[in-house]
Amino acid sequence: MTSNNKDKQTIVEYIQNWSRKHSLFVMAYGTGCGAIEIPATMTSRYDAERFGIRGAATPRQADVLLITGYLATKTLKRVIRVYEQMQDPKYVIGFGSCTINGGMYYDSYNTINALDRYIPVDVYINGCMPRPEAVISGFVQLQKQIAEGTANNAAKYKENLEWYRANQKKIIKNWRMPDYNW
Amino acid sequence: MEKENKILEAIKVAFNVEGHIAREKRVMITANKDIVSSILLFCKNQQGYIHLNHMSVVDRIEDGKFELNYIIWSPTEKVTIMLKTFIDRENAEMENIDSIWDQANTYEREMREMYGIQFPGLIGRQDFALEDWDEMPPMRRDFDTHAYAEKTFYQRPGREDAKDVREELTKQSGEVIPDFAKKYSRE
Amino acid sequence: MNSFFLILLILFAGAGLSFVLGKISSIISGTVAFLSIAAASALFFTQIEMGSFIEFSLGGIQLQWGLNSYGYLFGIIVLGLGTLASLYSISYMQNKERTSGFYFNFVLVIAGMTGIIFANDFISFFIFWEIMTWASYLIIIYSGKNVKKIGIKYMIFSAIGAYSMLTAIVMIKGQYDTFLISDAINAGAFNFIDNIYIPILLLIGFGVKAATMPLHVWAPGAYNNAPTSFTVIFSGAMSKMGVLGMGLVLGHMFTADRSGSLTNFFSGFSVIYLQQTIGWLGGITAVIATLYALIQDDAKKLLAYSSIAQLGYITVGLATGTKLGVMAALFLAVVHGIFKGALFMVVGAVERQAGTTDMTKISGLIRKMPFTFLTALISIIALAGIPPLGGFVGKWMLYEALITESNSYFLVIVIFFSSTAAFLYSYRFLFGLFLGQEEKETEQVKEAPITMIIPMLVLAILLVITGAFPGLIFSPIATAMEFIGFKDVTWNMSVLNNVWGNEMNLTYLGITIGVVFVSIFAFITLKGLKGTRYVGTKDISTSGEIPYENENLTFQINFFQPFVRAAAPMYKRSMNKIWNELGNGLEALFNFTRKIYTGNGQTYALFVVIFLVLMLLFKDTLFV
Amino acid sequence: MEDLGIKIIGALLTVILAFTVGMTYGGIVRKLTARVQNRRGPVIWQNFLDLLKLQSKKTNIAHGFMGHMAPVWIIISAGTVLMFIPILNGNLWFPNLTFHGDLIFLLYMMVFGSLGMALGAGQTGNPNSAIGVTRGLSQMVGFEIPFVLALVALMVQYKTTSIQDIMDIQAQTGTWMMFANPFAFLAALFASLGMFRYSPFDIVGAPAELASGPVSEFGGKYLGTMMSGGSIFAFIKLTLYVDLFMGGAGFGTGILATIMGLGILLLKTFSLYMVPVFYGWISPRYRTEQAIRYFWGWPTALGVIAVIWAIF
Repeated sequence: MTSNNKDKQTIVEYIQNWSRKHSLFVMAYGTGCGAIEIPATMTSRYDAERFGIRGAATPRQADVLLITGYLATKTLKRVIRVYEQMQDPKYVIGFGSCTINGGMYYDSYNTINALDRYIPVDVYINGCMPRPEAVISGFVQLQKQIAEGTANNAAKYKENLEWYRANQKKIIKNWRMPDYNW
Repeated sequence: MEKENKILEAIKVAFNVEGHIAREKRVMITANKDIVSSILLFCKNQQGYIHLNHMSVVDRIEDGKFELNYIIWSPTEKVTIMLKTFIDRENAEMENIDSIWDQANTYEREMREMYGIQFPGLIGRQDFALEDWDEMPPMRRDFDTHAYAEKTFYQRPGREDAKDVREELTKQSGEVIPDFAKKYSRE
Repeated sequence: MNSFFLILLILFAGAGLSFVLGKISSIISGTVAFLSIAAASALFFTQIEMGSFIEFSLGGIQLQWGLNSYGYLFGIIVLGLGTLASLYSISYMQNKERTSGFYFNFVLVIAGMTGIIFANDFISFFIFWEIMTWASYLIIIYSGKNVKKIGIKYMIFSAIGAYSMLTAIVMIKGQYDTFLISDAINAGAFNFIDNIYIPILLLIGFGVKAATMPLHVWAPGAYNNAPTSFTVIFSGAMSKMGVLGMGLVLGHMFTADRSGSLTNFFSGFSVIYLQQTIGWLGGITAVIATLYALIQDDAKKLLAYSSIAQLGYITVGLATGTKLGVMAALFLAVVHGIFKGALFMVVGAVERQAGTTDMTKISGLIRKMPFTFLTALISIIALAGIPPLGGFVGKWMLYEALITESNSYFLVIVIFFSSTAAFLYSYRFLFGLFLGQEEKETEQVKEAPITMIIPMLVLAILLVITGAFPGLIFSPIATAMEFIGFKDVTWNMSVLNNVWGNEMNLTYLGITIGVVFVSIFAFITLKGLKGTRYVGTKDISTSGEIPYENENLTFQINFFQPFVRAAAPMYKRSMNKIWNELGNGLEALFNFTRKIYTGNGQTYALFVVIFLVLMLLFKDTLFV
Repeated sequence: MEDLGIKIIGALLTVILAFTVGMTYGGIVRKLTARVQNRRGPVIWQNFLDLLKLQSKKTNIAHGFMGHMAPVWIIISAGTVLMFIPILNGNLWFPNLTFHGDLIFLLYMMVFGSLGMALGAGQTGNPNSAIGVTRGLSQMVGFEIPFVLALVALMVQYKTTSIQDIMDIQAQTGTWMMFANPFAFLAALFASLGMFRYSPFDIVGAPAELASGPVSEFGGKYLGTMMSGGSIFAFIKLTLYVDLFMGGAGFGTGILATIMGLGILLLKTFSLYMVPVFYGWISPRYRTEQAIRYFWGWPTALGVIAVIWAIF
């Protein structure tokens, strides 16, 4: 429903996107070492809450899935599950080099290399580790996308579910997941 | 070195195995795989070495062997015994000792998963740290992890130049790299 | 034939017939039992005039049966609940063994209770009381389990009650030369000034059935051990027989005219003491039973303890001796009969369909047994005293009576503590059986048969009605209270008042709740209707982990551990232990007594001499 | 009919007021907390943004009928209690149903929402929810005791169970109840710490430990509606305290009087709200049994003293 074109937004959509932009509940999935940057981002020094960014404890409440660092294949299964449990509209931020191209674990037998093959990523933050400033700039980037109505990767996931599933199943051999039907 | 000698002699007399004192409080023994559990039982029940510190495995691919190490310790003597044994790499199999020490179960499950060593009678889930792994056990040295990663995971372009740049750097700085360090080159 | 005889004849004949026919089929036997009780209650509600009585003599003793407004109130509970419970029993007992004996005793208990309601003299009262007790004893040990532990405990306490009652009856006969209850009352038998022992002995006798502390120890086991369809009667109606007796005694005691008495001041004072004692006993019963209810893992046991707690509230209400308090107690008695009956029926349905009542073993039955859950939900809301259902009306009146009329301010706190802690076990009950994750073992469970659903839903609907229009029950209660000595009892259909002039208007409350409910429910449902998806209980956010089919994550063990830890000192003392110690002490006493009988003739002669000397010494004080 | 019209408009005004004030107070507390932690903090209307976002979520998950109903219970409880609480004394627009209910009723009605929500949380099947609920209910048994003692003390002292009467008495005598029976006020104040569930009594929804406890399976419209209900409840509790202990607010029906009355009400409620918030800033978290013992200690003793004070 969210249109790609900024001009085409109705007034209701504009207000909705405005509220979404200013209220981001983050599910910080501490998959890797990047999780250590999150406390710094949230607390007094960098204070992400002034952008309306706030932690959420469960995927049901969260808007943003933040993948902090490398993803082992075993963890990937859980991440996919968490992503599918989140409610639309939802966004993913890949955090650190490991989510982009595997980083220093590019040749490891159990660490995936490119996150966007498995779940759609809205914003990548590069660096190893990205500093809190970089994290916040990533969030601001995401806010821009939301306001423009272009952060609709969740819809993309739904449309191209077969492609994503094929990639996921290539890694997760014993596929035992509930259906994703929306 | 009295204590060390005592335990070494005791084991030598009982089992006719080789061994030496590596340094203070450390006794190294090499034994045939068949008598490993007997030695462990002997040490535990009669010599007071009641604590299993660690079990580890080394892949001696050049010799076609796995080297298994059992490290046990006595709280009264404060002496560590390292018991070493070699088993064949092909169809590797070793006696299960989790009836002697319960915690051996964890180590053995890890070895089974990572090196493919079978322990007959070992109870526990097949999965230890990995999930749904059906390739060669990944810690064996003949498992090519890079090739596996390239085959399994999507490689993002831009990785081709990931080469050892230290030679270039030494040319510029004049720094000398020792021989042993050169082995770490990715080539 | 007179309808009193007819009703009892139908019931006794029904008992006998269901026993005989029980050899053929349990369903026929159950149907006969149901029909006889239904016929009896139809006669009771249509044929008997209020205030009518018959007199006849049996073996030289003048007996009188009749129906007064007070008995009528309890008749509503007994026969109304009895009819529903017997209908419920047909399906519940379907596949059990030895059902003929069960139905025989079941109808006999109903007959006994009907007789108690009819009895206008102490002799028939006592006889019917014993019929009820013995028949219920046989049902308690029906399952054959725990006979020694629970059956004997029940029997001992019933015997204590019966003996003290019998003693009181003999004393009444001795002092007033009458067996008629009304004569004894008019003569002032319950006055407490002239007779301290008669009321207290009677209260002990009734207190056993009403499970008041310290006479309650038999109750949890007995409630739990009886087949659930009988526990409905046991907890819902039979315990109310104790309330009936206590109300009779206490009501007349507190309303007695003491103006002519010389010892007016002191007697009034001692009545207040008795009142406070009984009130506090009721309050402590409520607290302790609640504390034990919330650590139970078995739903039926939980309800058994909860019944004792609720009876504690009723005792407190009766002990206030004020109009509002006694009205609250009688209202609670009726409502407790309804909701506890419904809850035990729920437990029985679960037991029949899922095979167990252990809350650690079953969970997530809501989708399989929706009607049962609905009944449980409504009854639990009433039990917890949450507006706008019947339970709230009773609780409100009880509190207001304690605060405004009886000046028992700290008793209010005790009661409030108990009823707040009751939320814990209320939630535990609903959660344990119906909510939580669905188990693989209970996949095949289906809704209970319709003969079990109908009685449950009838009771649930009654709860909703009593919440909106408590006046429907107030009207029989008001006449009943006039019978036990209160004058000018006023009531409104759906407005509650206290003596300070504050009101609680249930009509406005109902309208407000209705309006808010409809609007919010419509909003929640219509909002994003397409995007709302119902998922199973395995689809939960457990950090991305997917539970296996046979993996059940429901939290059931040590449910209220933090609370139990905080309240640990209150769990240390148990009445059971005290009674055991008493038993051991008595045994030691008997052992000591045996030493007197030495077997030596000389010693016995010495005893006789000592006795005579003592008699001579104290002859002036003993034989005045 | 005109009377009914005024009543309906008044009721709607009350709901809007309660909602706005509750949400804004929540935002102010977030801002203040941030400032205390040397942060900039979110904007004051952040809670409205959150609510708008939650309500504009496109998909929602429900685990069954009770889960679907959970927010409904909360709003029923909040809305009904709101109707029975006097907002402004003697104001034509805010009397609602004040004269038709009393304190005992309010005590029970306030529990309705928590129990309904607990049932909804139970049906989700998430063990964290159930654990959170048991903690919440246990803690409730803790703080209700001093609270009820305080209320009983007030009722006994002035021989009424109606809030309106207690407000009138304070207006007549000119003495606030917090001075007429200081012990009752203190006991109630301690109980309010538990009621608002700020630290140290926030173990119910411990985010890191229980994944936000009872609400861990609720998102989107469900969470949003719960949030609104919670905000209304915050306002209800504060107004109840102000009515009972701080003389209430209100001067009459005129426009100026209404505005002044509302101003006074906001001032009083806000200063009262700061008590649990301030206490929370300087306190670590209690375990459940510690929290219960806390309430059964000095607060209960103060309550007992209050009742004795009231009797004599």
